[in-house]
Amino acid sequence: MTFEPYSDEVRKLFSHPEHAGEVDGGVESFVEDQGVRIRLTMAHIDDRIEELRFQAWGCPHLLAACEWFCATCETGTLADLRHFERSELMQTLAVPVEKTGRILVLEDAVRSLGAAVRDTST
Amino acid sequence: MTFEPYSDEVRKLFSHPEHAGEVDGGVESFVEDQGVRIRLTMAHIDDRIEELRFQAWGCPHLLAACEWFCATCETGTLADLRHFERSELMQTLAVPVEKTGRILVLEDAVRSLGAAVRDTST
Amino acid sequence: MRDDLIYLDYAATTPLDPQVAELMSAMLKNDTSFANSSAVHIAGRRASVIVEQAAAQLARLLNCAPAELIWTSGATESNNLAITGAARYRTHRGKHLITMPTEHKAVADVFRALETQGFDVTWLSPDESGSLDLQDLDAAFRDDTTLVSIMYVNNETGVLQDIAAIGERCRNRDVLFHVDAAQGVGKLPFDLASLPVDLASMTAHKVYGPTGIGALYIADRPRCHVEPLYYGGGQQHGVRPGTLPVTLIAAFGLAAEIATSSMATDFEHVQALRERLWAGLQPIAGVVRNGDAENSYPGILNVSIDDIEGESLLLALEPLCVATGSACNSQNQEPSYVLRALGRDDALAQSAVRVSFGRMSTESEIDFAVERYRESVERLRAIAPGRAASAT
Amino acid sequence: MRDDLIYLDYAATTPLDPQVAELMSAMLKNDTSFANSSAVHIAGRRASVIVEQAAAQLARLLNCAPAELIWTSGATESNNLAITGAARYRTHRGKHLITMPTEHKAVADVFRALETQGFDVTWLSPDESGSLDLQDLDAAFRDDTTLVSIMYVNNETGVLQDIAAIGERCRNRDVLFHVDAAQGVGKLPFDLASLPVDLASMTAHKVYGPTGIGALYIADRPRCHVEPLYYGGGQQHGVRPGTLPVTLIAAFGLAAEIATSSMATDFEHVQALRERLWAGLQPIAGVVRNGDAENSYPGILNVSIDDIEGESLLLALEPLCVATGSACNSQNQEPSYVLRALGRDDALAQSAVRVSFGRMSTESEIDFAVERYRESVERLRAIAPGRAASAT
Ligand SMILES: Cc1ncc(COP(=O)(O)O)c(C=O)c1O
Ligand SMILES: Cc1ncc(COP(=O)(O)O)c(C=O)c1O
Repeated sequence: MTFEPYSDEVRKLFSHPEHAGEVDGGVESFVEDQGVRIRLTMAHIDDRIEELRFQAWGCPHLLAACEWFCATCETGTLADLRHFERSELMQTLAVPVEKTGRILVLEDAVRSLGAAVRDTST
Repeated sequence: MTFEPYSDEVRKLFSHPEHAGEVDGGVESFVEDQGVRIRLTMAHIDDRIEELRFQAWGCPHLLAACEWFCATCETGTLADLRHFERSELMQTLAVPVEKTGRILVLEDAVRSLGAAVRDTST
Repeated sequence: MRDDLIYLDYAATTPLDPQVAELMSAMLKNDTSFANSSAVHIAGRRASVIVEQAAAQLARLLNCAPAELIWTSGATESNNLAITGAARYRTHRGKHLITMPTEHKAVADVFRALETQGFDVTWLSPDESGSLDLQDLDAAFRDDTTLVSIMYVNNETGVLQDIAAIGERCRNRDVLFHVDAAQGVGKLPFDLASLPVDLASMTAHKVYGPTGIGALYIADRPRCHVEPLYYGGGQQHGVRPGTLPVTLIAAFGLAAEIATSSMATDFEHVQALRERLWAGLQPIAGVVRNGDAENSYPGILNVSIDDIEGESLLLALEPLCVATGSACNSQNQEPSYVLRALGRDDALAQSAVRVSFGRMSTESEIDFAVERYRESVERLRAIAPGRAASAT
Repeated sequence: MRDDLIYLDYAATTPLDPQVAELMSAMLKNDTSFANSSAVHIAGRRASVIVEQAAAQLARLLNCAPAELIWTSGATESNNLAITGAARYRTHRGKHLITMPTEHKAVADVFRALETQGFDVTWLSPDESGSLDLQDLDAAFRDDTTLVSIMYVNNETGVLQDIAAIGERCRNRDVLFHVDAAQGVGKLPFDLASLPVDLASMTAHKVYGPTGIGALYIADRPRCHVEPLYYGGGQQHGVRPGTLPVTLIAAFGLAAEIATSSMATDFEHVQALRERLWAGLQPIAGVVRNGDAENSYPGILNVSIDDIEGESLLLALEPLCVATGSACNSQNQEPSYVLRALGRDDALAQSAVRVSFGRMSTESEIDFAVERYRESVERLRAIAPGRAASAT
């Protein structure tokens, strides 16, 4: 009967998406699927991620997930992009299972960002 | 939906049945029908009713009706017994129609009392 | 109690517990608890938390899971939802149902309606004490039996049925067991974790909560299904839709919580009152007690009396508020079928008075009742003509 | 309002009128008004007088006879009782029914259930403004048509249907006409003495009364019959049994009385608020108004916006309490079928927000809503990537 659709974490990230925006001239990925859109842009120096930003159109869980991803991986390494997995994110943000599809779009966008790095660096 | 089963008149007569009892050595009638019992006793001098009493077993409407009858006809004449009609009583006491059967038992008792007078006086 | 009447009709409906009244008053003045508990916005979510808390409170009283409870408008609706809903859901397995004629009308009339819809109902009569004979039950089961409905506490006499034994027999045969527990919940132990019960009906206004809110327990293990009685916005998994009455639900929850902690004290209290009442009435000539003295809930005492007309007795008893027949339908003056089933003749059934009391009842109210009953009987007997009176 | 939220979801459920809250509080603390209104004793009779007064109050609002009103638990139950009850009662005459897909689920889902029970339902789609085309209705009637159900005020858009014209067409063909008037009663004139309506559903919590109490109008002239949804102690002529919730009924009665006298003022008030709201929202790029501006109840404004995700918009709008989709079932995130029927595409239907307000709403709440809506749209647009963004 009860219905509390958003965890505190989701609310916080949704209200203060500090990584919303774009990195001018960075590598980027864009995915549109499942009725949502995500654009990621990144500046990196060698293996180290310097700046990570997102733009997204979708439900609060998706927006919070994008923010969480950027906040978590910024200052990390490119390997973090490859190792990115939705399970920790879904648990931390308490994303309901029926929204897994949208979170998979984020996974796609992250992979696609990793691929973009390889494309630009080769 | 509303349900006020007893008129004020019925309540008053039921609570203070001043004519409940019997007249020692008077003429009497007894009727048992419709699941109720009524006994009327009366003292009269010629045509004038001197004392009229009832005993009854039945619902509040019946008891009140008996009291009303006695109070009304006492100090009247024997002709009043013949002319007794339930309609005035039922209206004054607001007796619901579904109780007509029981009031008819009172009518019978009254008639039977009239007959008893004729029997004793002839 | 307002001093112009003495309320002794707790089996019909109980006064509100003062704490429940206070909670409701506070909620009525609070600006947000009124909201629609299925709305996603803040007010809606607050309301949904209140509903969940209430479900937890009621679940604690019954020792079941909150998710096993469906809110309804009262025990009448719960009974109908349980019986019609389960019978219809199970028609592929059979259309034979078992109940008793001494059930409340909100059960008996449902079965009567189902009889007109192609269901076959076996009506098991009680023994003289009002109890179901378990051997009768054993003999009644058929291969196509799908549901048994037997009440916990009888509303007219307080007589108890052996829910555990009946339930076990149903379980063994994979037959669903519904219990109308309206008169028992919150007053006597009713532990759904251990009782083999699939469906149980209850209503807040019999346990010091408000009228207009009830619940239906639908067991999850083994999982029981019912067809809805009606359709709408999908609330409560569509089993019973409609905007939830949050204030009423919170009140029921609190009433359940209070009952959980005060059940033992309440029980002792009504037991003492019933002894006092019976001690006062028993000496009156011709008084008969209806229902088993031992195997019954002590908040109800039902007495008949020889040769006193019931309706006049009731009016003479004013300002006592007591019931004749089935108090839930006192406008109907036909002699109680429950008392007839106990072997009372028309006259005794018709003079039956049910005195019922509870948490707020006092010794002086009971004493007043005794006094008033004696006087009334005396007065009516004085007015009555003897049966042997000579006719003209 | 508690200042941590702004409640603008009056179409889902209204706050209690303070006078109604006060009456209820007083009754909750009064020792006798709780009683069973069908009990013959003093307390019961007092309760029955309260019930009768409330029926008279509601009857005055509707200009009908008190005896034409049946108390239910809400409009969901009333709709089911009316539609299923009348359809079943009339099966000897036919099994064809007519309604619209834009009805509330508590109507549409009833018809869907009836479709599985051998009834044939014609679903008439509205025109772009949301109205029923009367020629479509004329064309839909068949010899075996027994019932038409069309709502008065749409709960999502506020759009009105022409009840008088629809009813006249039904009367001419001896077809029953049911109106789900839940959103209209007490807010707009609804005069049952002059409207050719046979059955009308309403619920107290949409008109500043409590949740958990509703009513069904069943016309007496010409006399209309319904089969009960469920069975029990014979209360309300057996049409809808169960112990009557006296306090709730009294509250509904008072809410109706207040509505009778304040309807005109309330109307002007919400009309001014809607104008103010629309004046504030209209300048936002991409805003679309859902539902006819003229032919609608002004306590509801439903707006969609280009390229904003609905769920995020709703969360961004907090602490505004407004609704998306059908607020009665907001947990369901599917795009509103009502807006789809008005020709809105998925994206516009999905971003629809229903702002609804009433007697207690203030200009400053509306201004807050406008401000918040602007900011939210701006913020979400700023975060969104352009559609034309180049993929890697
Ligand atoms: C045993 C029993 N079942 C069901 C009911 C019906 O409850 P409600 O009137 O709350 O629907 C009652 C009392 O009215 C009852 O005593
Ligand atoms: C038009 C309409 N009909 C019926 C209902 C159902 O009313 P209730 O939830 O009181 O049963 C609602 C609101 O919920 C409504 O807006």
